[in-house]
Amino acid sequence: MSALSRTSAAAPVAAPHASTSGSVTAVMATVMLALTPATLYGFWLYGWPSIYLWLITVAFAMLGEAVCLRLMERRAVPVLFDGSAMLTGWLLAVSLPPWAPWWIGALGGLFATMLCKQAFGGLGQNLFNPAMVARVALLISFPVQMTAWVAPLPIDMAAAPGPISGLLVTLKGIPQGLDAVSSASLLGFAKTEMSRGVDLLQSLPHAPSLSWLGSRPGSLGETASWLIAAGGLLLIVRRVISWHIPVAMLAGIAVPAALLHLVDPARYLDATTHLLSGGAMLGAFFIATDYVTSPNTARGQLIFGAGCGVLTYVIRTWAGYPEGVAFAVLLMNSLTPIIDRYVKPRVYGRDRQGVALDAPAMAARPIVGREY
Amino acid sequence: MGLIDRLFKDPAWGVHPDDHKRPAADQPLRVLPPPARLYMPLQQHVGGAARPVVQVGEKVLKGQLLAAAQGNISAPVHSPVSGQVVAIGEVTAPHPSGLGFTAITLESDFAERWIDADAVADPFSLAPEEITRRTAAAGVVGLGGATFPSAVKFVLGQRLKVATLIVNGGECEPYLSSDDRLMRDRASEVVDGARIVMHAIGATQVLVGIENNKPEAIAAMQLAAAPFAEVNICPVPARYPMGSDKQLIQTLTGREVPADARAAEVGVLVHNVSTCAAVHQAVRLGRPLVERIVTVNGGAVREPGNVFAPLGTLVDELLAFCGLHEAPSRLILGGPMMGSPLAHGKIPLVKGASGILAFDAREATIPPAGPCIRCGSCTRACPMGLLPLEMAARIRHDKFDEAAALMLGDCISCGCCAWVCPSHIPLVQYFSHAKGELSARERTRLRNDASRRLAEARVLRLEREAREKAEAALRRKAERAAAKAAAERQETPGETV
Amino acid sequence: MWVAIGSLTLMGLALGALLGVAARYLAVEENPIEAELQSMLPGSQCGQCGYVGCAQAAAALARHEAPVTLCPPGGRALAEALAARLGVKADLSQVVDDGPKLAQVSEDICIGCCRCIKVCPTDAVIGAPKQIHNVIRDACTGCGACIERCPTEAMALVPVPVTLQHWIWPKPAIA
Amino acid sequence: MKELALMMVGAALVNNVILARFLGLCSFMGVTTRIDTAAGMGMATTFVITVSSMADWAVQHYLLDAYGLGFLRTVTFILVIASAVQFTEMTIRKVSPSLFQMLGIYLPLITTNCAVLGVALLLVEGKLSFLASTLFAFASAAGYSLVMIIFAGLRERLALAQVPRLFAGPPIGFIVASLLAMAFMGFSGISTG
Repeated sequence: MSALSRTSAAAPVAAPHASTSGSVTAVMATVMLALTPATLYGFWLYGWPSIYLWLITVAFAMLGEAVCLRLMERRAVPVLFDGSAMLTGWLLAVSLPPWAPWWIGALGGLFATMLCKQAFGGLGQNLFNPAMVARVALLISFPVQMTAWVAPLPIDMAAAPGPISGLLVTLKGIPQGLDAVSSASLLGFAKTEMSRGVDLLQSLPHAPSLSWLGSRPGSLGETASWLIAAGGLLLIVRRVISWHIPVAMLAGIAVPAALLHLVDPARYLDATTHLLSGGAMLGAFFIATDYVTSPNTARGQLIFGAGCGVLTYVIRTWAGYPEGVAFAVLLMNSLTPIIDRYVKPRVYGRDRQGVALDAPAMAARPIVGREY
Repeated sequence: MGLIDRLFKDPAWGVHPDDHKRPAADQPLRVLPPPARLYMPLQQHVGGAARPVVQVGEKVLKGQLLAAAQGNISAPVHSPVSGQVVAIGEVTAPHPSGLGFTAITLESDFAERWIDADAVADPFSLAPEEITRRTAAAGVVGLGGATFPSAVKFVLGQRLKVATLIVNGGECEPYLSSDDRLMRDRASEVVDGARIVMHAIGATQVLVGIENNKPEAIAAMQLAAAPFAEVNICPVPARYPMGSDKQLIQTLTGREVPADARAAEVGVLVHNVSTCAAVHQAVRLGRPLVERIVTVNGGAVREPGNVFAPLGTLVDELLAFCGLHEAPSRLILGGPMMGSPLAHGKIPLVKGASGILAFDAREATIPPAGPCIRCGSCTRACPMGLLPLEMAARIRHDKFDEAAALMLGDCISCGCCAWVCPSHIPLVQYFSHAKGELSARERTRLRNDASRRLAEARVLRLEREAREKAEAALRRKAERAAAKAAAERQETPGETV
Repeated sequence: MWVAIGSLTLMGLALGALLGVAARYLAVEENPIEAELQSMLPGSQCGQCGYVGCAQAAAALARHEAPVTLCPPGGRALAEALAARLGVKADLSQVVDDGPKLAQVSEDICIGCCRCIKVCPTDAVIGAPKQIHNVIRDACTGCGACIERCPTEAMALVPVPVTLQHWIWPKPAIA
Repeated sequence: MKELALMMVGAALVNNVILARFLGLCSFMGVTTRIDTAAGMGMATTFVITVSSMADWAVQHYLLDAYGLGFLRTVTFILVIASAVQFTEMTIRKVSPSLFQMLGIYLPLITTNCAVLGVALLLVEGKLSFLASTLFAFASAAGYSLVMIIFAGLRERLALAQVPRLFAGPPIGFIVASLLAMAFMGFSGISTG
């Protein structure tokens, strides 16, 4: 009998002896699922070049991860397929101009996983969001390619490049004279016009239009605000992310935008424009909510999200770059350790400062049980 | 249990694991026939180990005192069978370390002859001190798992004038149903025991918290408590760790136990339902605590259910009684969330053992630990409001003081964080390790203080000895001089006269 | 030329005077860290660090002349605490800390010479001439001073046995 | 007023002493292992920069410019800075011995912290008024402190990460610094708008 019930006498296994069915891979898969509609819409909107760019970016992100794991003499397969490298590549791809040349995606993918993730020790150790670091690095290094937005040219239209010519666009660059290339997104347009001294009241009627549907020039997967928001809601419902960061970030953009627009509509764009432009939606639901680089208490997340929003607005409005989400996220990433240090949840039996509660005062409280 | 409840009424902390309580909970209680040999450990409680009062070879009756309490916080141990003491030696303790502890080995004569019971017809006519004395003498300890001597808590409750007795029928651990079974089958004993405890501590009301996933137990308890207005049955949400004292107090009373205080200091005292039943047995029937209901459950068990077994029974005997499909891949004493892993089955059943789980290979498989992705699930799950991920990251680098600054000491080791972790990091083990290291350091510090005092005392002693030696030398010198002078005087007696 | 020399001299003098005044008001008498360090050390004056006593060791630590790993009885925990207090990085890999130890008398070898009693810094050895000595476990610091003095090698350091109360969960293997 | 505010934002964030001008890297890498130490260093340096730039302005205007002693600028400035540092050191040693211990050699080395002399020389180049130069110096120092604290926070977290051996220590520190500098590039253009 005792032989029957003998278990391994090696190191004891600590409680709990049960575990959730969730896993890191499941989390990553859910995020990718939520990202899929907006990405597919982007593919449809910008045609074959965007599909190739997405494939290249994801492939190089995973390649970078695999190379690093090989260099560190670790087994690549389980880590490579936990989905994190693919998600990083994916998030980078959807924030790139859809017709960007292949080397933009390749460089960005490698940069994101090699320098911003594996150099720090891999998943969970990085301090900055790898996709956003790569995007900023590309934006700073290759401003021309990174702001060459194309007007939507749905894949089923005759003028859209087919599978072969689309591949050529990605590999060789946008051919001269293709009228799909449009100069700027709305934020860039407004900024350029402002710097030429034309105020918004005059320039806006000529500006590229904005809509929830997302048929506008912009990054691969950033334009379809409603699809991104739907994906974000899925993540919130599935409890992959909490509502704090998205809500705080969108409010952080919308509130100052609304106030300043009220003060001077000729100089400041309105809140809706800001929310629907650039990467605001994608940033709020998918980028800023990255677990690793955001605080992990509810209050900390509110501060973090609001900071992302306000910085986005500040950079968009006053700084040199037309789009500020990536910079704002990186800046708030850098503040995350400090937020985490000073914003902590209240511990049971203690006040927020960590001082034990007063026993006599607690004993004097009337007993209020809730009916369940 | 709709969405509204989930959003607004249920507590924000905790987790909701699959409870696996049924079908074991629904099986009728079975009684284990006394095994041939039993091993009664001397330390089945928090505090000092009991001191044996029987000799090897001595015949004992069921319920006879085997070892007496030793020290202020301790509990006696009684014989679970009638028979003979055959040895006093070491057996493996139900502890993850697999280390041994002292136990009295008994051979059963299968006669089940009880000692003469000192029954009390009306315990409410007794003085509270008398109830406390009888409870202490019966060896009753907290049967929920804490195994703190109950009588000591009674005294505390009397002294602090606790008004509310909370009876913990939470039993939030998955797989376990011994309290559930007890409340279904012996609800009147539980209620009577609770009223005796209430009398002993001078409380005015009893709140019985029962998780709402045990409707049969709630119904049985409501029926048993109907005649007594002061006993209130309070269903609480089924949420792990509702059975933890602090969380149950918070849910039932809205009070929190301050970090540096005991529950009694905020006017409540918590006792487990099994403890109440044991108090009923001890006071009303005069029977010491020698048997308990234990859940035998898990995938490897053929007939999972609850067994009424004498303490000191080997785990192997219990498993054999319930049958096994396969060799268990893991044996656990207690529930899956907080129970101790057992190295083998030759370990005796102790007072605090509410369940024996024999997991099959599938249940025992926990995916390998991955890196922390800082998802914060553990922070949201922690019923104490701690930051498990931050503490574990520091402990991983042996920064125990930094972990302590994050209130590691407030951790109740409930296991919510490790359960919910998508990377399956053994967070609780990190915390247990760090708590052990910290207390070892504290012991070292106390030791160092003690040795510093000893060293100072030695220096003083050496100084004193040197001084005394010098004084003695002086004295001897003086004596010698005096003697010499006297001798001289004797030589010339004429001068003195 | 003269203006340059003069102005520089004047500036130097003025600033020097200012600092001189400040130095009087902001004088620090002693290194307050020394007392704190001394309270952290075991205080058994066993002398294994090479200094006469713990006070001297603390002084050397405060002057950064001694490594934080100097105290064998304090072990790794003390070295870490000292390193944190002094704000220095310590190479703790050299610290051999294989748990607390106690002196034990081997009763069939002890000849009752009393030499160990004389050297024990905490008076942890009891006994009388020609009687077998014994070690009071609670008082022994495991410093090993008695080991060297014993003429018959009856003294040995043995690890403190692990008990249920003192057992520590092992640290999880790092994935 | 608006110009002053913009100039301060520019000095603190856009042309940050550490991340854009690459001054003071010694202390930036040296004392940022803990937030407390970094904050202490930031305060000490802020004090030194602000006080010495005020004194330096006076020296520049009433001594060097007045008597045509421009060639003495570095010497006199260093004299002023060294005195300020000495004073700070004495104060910290008195007030907070533990901070004094933690800052160690980096405290007297504020004297040779190029951020201090750098800011003073920038002020001379900028030909600012006394108020503007004081505010500029203070804003620069505040930017320095901000980056020191942020970087210390990041390094505290980095200390808990399992950085590959190849990158552990200063290499990953410099990578983080470069990424931080990249993030701060987002502010570029603010002070000119």
